[in-house]
Amino acid sequence: MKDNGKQLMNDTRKISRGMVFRVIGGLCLAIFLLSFPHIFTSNYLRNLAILTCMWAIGGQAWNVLSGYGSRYSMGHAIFFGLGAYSSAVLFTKYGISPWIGMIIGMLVSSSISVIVGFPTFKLTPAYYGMATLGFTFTLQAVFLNWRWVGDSRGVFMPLLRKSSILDFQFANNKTQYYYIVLFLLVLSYLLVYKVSKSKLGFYIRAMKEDELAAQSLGVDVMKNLQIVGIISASLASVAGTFYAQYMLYVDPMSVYNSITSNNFILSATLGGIATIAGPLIGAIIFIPTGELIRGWIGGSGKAFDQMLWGFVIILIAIYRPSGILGWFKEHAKFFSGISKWMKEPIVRSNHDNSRM
Amino acid sequence: ADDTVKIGVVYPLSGNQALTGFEYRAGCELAEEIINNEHPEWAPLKFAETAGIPALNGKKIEIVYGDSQATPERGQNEAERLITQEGVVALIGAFNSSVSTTASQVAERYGIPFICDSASSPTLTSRGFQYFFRVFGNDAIFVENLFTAMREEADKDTSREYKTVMVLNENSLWGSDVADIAKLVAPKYGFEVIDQISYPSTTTQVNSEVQRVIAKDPDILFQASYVADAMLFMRTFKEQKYTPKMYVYADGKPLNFSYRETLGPDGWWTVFRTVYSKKDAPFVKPITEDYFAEHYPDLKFNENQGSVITSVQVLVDAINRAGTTDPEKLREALTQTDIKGEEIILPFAGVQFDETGQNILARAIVVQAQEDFKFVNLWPSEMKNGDYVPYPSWEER
Amino acid sequence: MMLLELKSIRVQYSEIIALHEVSLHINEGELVAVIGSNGAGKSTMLRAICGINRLSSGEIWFDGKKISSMKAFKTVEMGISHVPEGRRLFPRMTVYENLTLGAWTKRKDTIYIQQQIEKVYHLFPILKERASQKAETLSGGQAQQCAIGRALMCSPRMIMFDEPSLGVQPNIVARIFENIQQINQQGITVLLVEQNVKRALDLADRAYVLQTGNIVLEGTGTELMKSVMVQKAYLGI
Amino acid sequence: MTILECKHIYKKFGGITANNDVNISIDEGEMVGLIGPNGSGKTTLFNCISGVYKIDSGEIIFRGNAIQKLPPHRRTPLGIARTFQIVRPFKALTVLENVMIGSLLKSKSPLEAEEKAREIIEFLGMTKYIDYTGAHLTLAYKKRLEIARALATEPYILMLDEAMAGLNAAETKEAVEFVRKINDRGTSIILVEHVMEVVMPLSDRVYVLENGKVISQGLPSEVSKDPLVIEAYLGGE
Amino acid sequence: MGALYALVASGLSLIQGLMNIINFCHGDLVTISMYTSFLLWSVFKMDPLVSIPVCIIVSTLVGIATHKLIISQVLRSPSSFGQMFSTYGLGILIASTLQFVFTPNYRSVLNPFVEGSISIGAINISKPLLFGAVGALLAYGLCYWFIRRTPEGQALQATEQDIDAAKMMGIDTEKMFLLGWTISGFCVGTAGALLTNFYYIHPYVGETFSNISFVVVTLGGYGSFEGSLIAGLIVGVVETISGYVIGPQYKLIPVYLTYLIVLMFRPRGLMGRR
Ligand SMILES: Nc1ncnc2c1ncn2[C@@H]1O[C@H](COP(=O)(O)OP(=O)(O)OP(=O)(O)O)[C@@H](O)[C@H]1O
Ligand SMILES: Nc1ncnc2c1ncn2[C@@H]1O[C@H](COP(=O)(O)OP(=O)(O)OP(=O)(O)O)[C@@H](O)[C@H]1O
Ligand SMILES: CC(C)C[C@H](N)C(=O)O
Ligand SMILES: [Mg+2]
Ligand SMILES: [Mg+2]
Repeated sequence: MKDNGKQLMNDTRKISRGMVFRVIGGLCLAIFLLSFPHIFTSNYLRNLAILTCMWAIGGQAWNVLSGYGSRYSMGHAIFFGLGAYSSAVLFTKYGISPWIGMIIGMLVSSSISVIVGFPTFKLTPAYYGMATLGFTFTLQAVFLNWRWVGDSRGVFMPLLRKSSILDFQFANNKTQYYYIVLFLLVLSYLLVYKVSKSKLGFYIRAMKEDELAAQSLGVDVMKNLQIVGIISASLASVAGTFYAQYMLYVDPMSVYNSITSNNFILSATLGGIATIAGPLIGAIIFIPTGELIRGWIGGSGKAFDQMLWGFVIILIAIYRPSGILGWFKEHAKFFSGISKWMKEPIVRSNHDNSRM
Repeated sequence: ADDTVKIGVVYPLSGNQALTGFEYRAGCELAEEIINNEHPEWAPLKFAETAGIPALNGKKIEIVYGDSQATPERGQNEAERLITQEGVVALIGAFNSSVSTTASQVAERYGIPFICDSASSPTLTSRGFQYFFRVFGNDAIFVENLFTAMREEADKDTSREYKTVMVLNENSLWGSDVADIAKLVAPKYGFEVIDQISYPSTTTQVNSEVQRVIAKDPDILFQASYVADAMLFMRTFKEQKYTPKMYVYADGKPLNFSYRETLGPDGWWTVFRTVYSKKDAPFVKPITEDYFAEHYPDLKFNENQGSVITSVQVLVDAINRAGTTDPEKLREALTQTDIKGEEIILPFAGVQFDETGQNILARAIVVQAQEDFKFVNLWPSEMKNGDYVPYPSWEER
Repeated sequence: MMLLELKSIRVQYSEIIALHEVSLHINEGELVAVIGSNGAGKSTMLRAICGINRLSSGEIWFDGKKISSMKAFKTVEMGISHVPEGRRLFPRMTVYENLTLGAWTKRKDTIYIQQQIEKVYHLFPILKERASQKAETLSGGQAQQCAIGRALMCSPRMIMFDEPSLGVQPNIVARIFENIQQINQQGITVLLVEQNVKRALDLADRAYVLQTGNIVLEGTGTELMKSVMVQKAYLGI
Repeated sequence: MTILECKHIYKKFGGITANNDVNISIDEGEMVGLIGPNGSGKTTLFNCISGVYKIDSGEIIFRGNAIQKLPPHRRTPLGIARTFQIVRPFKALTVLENVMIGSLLKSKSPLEAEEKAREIIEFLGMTKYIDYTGAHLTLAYKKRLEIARALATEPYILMLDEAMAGLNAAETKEAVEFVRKINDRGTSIILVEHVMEVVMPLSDRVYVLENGKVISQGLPSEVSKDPLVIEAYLGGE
Repeated sequence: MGALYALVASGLSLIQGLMNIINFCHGDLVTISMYTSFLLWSVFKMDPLVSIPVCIIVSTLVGIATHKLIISQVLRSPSSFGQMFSTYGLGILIASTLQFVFTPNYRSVLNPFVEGSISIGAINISKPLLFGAVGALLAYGLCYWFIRRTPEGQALQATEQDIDAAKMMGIDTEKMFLLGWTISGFCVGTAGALLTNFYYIHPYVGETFSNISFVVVTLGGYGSFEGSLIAGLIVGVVETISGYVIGPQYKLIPVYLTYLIVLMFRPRGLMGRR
């Protein structure tokens, strides 16, 4: 009993110190993110930041289902594409505000998620992965031939000359795009944070380990998977809507492909799966590195940049397979404060066990 | 401060269209050579005799490359980088119409001229952009040119009857546009489009497409394909021993090095359009055969180099007239572009932009690849240098 | 003659030390039992011997050869067989296939395999009955029998049992112990880890007591049975 | 009052009838032992009751309601909990989190669940391991974790499938104690064990299965004398 | 074509099952094999059919090197994401290296030994395709026999199911991994050489086959060797038939539709296991 009390006290002290770090760390990050476009006035960097945030949202979307949850999606491009198309088509055809398009995109994505999930959630994760991958190509084939959504030509959105929040367009001003994507990012991360701490969050992590055992403890596996699937699809769809409105152009070949999905996966895995900050950190490293490598030595037509990029990915895989956050966790002593903040508060184990 | 004028280009330099990007890159290097160094032997090619940009005291140009990997997102990103990081005065590119869409939109936002040297989708000039100039023709123009030529040849060839057309197109933006326009204009030239097949260019087998063509047996096969799939089709046609009465490509397939190497005689006798053909201009042979062959043994000079060189010339000409690289003045100067046909390597009547930014003097040359890939111009009449040979069946070869 | 010798071996799972400094030896033909409470490190020790778990320090010698840095499959070739904790059958293979794989090191000799399988069937008749059932659908005790059978397939020099009676019905438990004894009498060295301490000590020539990663006691079976500490901690007397 | 009643349960796997007209009933607060040879259908019966398997025919009445049609996750909230013979801990989750998955079922918030979980963990004497992840426990503690998890769902009836196997006599004693304590709190328990030292003293009544059929039932003392049971299961000792 | 799909997919299925990872660079191994075949043709005028053994050796070696240099490094980590990550990176590396070495030009073998077509009645069947199909089926049969009928095949499956237990049986699991890559290399090498007979080669051609393989593997059932064959054939046949019946532009849709329908009713794939 005595022992216990001491431990509890110890715990509270640790937590409160962790809290301090968390607050400080959080504040620093917040200030940095908020002031980014003012520190870096180069529009190219802002553009990179915007794309990074966009992929980070997608990475988080993937992370909910495939990092925390147990269904390894290889085709989140499906939802990304549906989000992009929903807003683009509604906006160009009916002048409906992309914000509404975003919501409709989320609805469409969610329904597709439910439909795809219905048969495949029952099976092992690999099946879901393969199914979503196959579905990506299916959608690609369908959209390539579907006249109403612009078939292979894609959807061109008009370039409006004046900024308007309602129309999701900002003439020549990256800052506003940045804040919007940041807002969406924060929103999605808050959502996932909430989820990870909720009953649902616990359940999906348990289901990831052992579905039968979870079921025997009263967890409705299908229902929970579907809910997570919906959340995940919606988030990916939001990233897609942003993509469409930012590029002002969508076409089937470039949204419904495995590169899109892989960007999500790689962001999340590089940062550290099943962590809140992971996808963002992964995207911050992954997306700009890819762009910078291409910017520096690309363009020769000799594919040096791609060779280097492939090489970098392999090195990361070999030396940091558990993700950046995993590395932090391994060196927890030095980073105890930081890692406290990164881990969920309830997990106090130092054992990283991120097997899927 | 800078001692060069930077020009940004965006091409698919890696990824599965890297080959094309490669060809454009060669064109860019050639363009730099033409502008920056004195090549009196290449006169009257514009800016060949002078070194650098005359109005800027011989300031040299420098081309900065961006790799789109043929994806719109990368294209957008590269445009952004070239403009804000590299400080280019204008962009040229971007081969794929989809990439051109997003890249030109970035340029438009920044008020930087975008010179389109290669993407041919008509949609691009219908967006009301002010900084978008297409030196290249668009598919509407090209398809009309092709059909005009087809009509003429069909009328001349009394041995056969040419009535029906079948359109075979890859299903990305370019192929679909071409197909739509073809269906639209065919009746005007007295042809009937009996069927259209579109297919994904990454397809691994085209047997069913070919079977369908055989079933419909059109007089004229009108095909818009990328290189790999075009080769696949030709091989499959050969296997199935099928020939139409006339085989037309909507672009310059037989000019492609791989195409010629791979298909050899099987690729002869096809009709295609190009915007490059050996003109009688004095500089053509020295550049395309002597200089180019020496520096790029792997490649053959074709319309891709031609159009990028011309685009660079157009841009430099505008800078030269404006006397500055200020984007607004540059735009102004570009709208007033008036370059004569003999000053450029492309066989256009010249370069003049209409209010949408389309070069109204762009046109195609319709060519037939004859024996040993001897290219015989069929149209326009002032360039005609040979007669059309009806497409022979496989047994006749 | 000493067949197996552990020289102060240490085994870690990342930061957790499962075995601190364990030294023990087994003579040729002996039946040695290792007892210890949960988490003492018994299974870890067996896994270390057959090369599945790596040592952080110390050495293992078998038959005059150092085996501590050998790959697991080599130790099997040297004649160490292992009935692992949790059975570890190949779930999507039939009982028959599982048994054949047990004789992997002698895979060329089909006649031998057939004979050996017959022996195992004789020992555990249920296995013959279920020869073509997939291992994952066996009941717990059936699976245990299959695992033992599989380990016998390669006629090993030494066989290590990790709690062979776990989940097996009482009359078969008796048979298993009888069998272990028989195996031992045939000259095969046996290393037995068992929670059924009384039975194990009855059977064993010698025994060790393992406690939180350390050997704390060693002696003949009867000696240990009389030890107060063993009585208290393991026999619950 | 009867809390669970199984009527004429049939369950077939291909040619094997794992449960063949099984009838059993458990009263509120009762502790019932279920024994039988390996493969006699005990685990299968648990799986039928908890809903992992759909029964071929028969009826399962729990507190007056037929539940045989409900999926497993709908049965647990009614108050049926079970452990798995082959343990299935959530490997990457800590002991606390493992138990919380159970306690979340009847809690409004994770916080409340955490509190309940801590209580149960202490009750089962696992506080020392509260931060261990499931993968890092030894088998016996994994089994105890299974009990903790099941208990956390606040069941009326707890089905323990060899939850005390793999313990030595002293540990078994301890385990028997807390199982009894659980029972004393009013939870009915069905107990599957092959260790008679556990089943007999604990159980109020015992059922014996063989080949999917109930061959004997009654007080522990009666059953252990039943020649049928001795023949099929206990063996002549 | 279907048979070739099946062959490529079987290799993928095997490796994925064995390593329990999703292998992103499988298609690129096909590309390597195709380039090998091309290189032999252009330097030694060796016909693609003749170069099959060399292609097998090369793709096997590349597979083994992949395993030794990369996968086995990554296998030690607790997370299987590292493995997928590395195969993805490797795919990029291979494709771009090939682009560097061979330039992005489309290549193809001219005048191969099997060329043209044979006519049966009104139908002309392409000889290279026919050869491809027969060759692929033979190669598949060989693999099948090996995996299902030899002790080594059994050991391979055992390793797939429980690697530690396999070690305890005295199976050299490291060798088994290499064996797995070898078989996969055999499939891929053969397929690549057969493809070279009629298909063009460029650095990114592998992607096409990679994508189809994923579909085939799922359709057939993850981890089922037999399933890959059937699914590969189905994909090939459906693709061709629907090309005739409802128009070539839509030919992929029925393929995917079949796939989705199978998924709905037999979510485990045609012959999948749990
Ligand atoms: N895979 C693993 N990862 C980390 N720690 C482990 C692992 N396996 C065992 N351990 C730890 O090593 C120690 C020894 O475990 P081991 O399984 O060898 O004990 P044991 O004596 O066999 O116990 P039991 O009687 O329960 O089988 C324990 O503290 C356990 O928590
Ligand atoms: N999924 C299944 N498919 C086929 N047969 C099965 C399946 N599950 C169990 N069986 C068979 O049903 C019978 C009953 O098995 P069960 O697991 O219920 O036995 P048990 O009484 O729990 O035995 P033990 O004491 O060994 O755990 C066994 O013969 C077993 O092989
Ligand atoms: C083949 C080319 C003419 C294609 C065209 N440049 C396009 O729009 O993509
Ligand atoms: Mg143990
Ligand atoms: Mg059982």
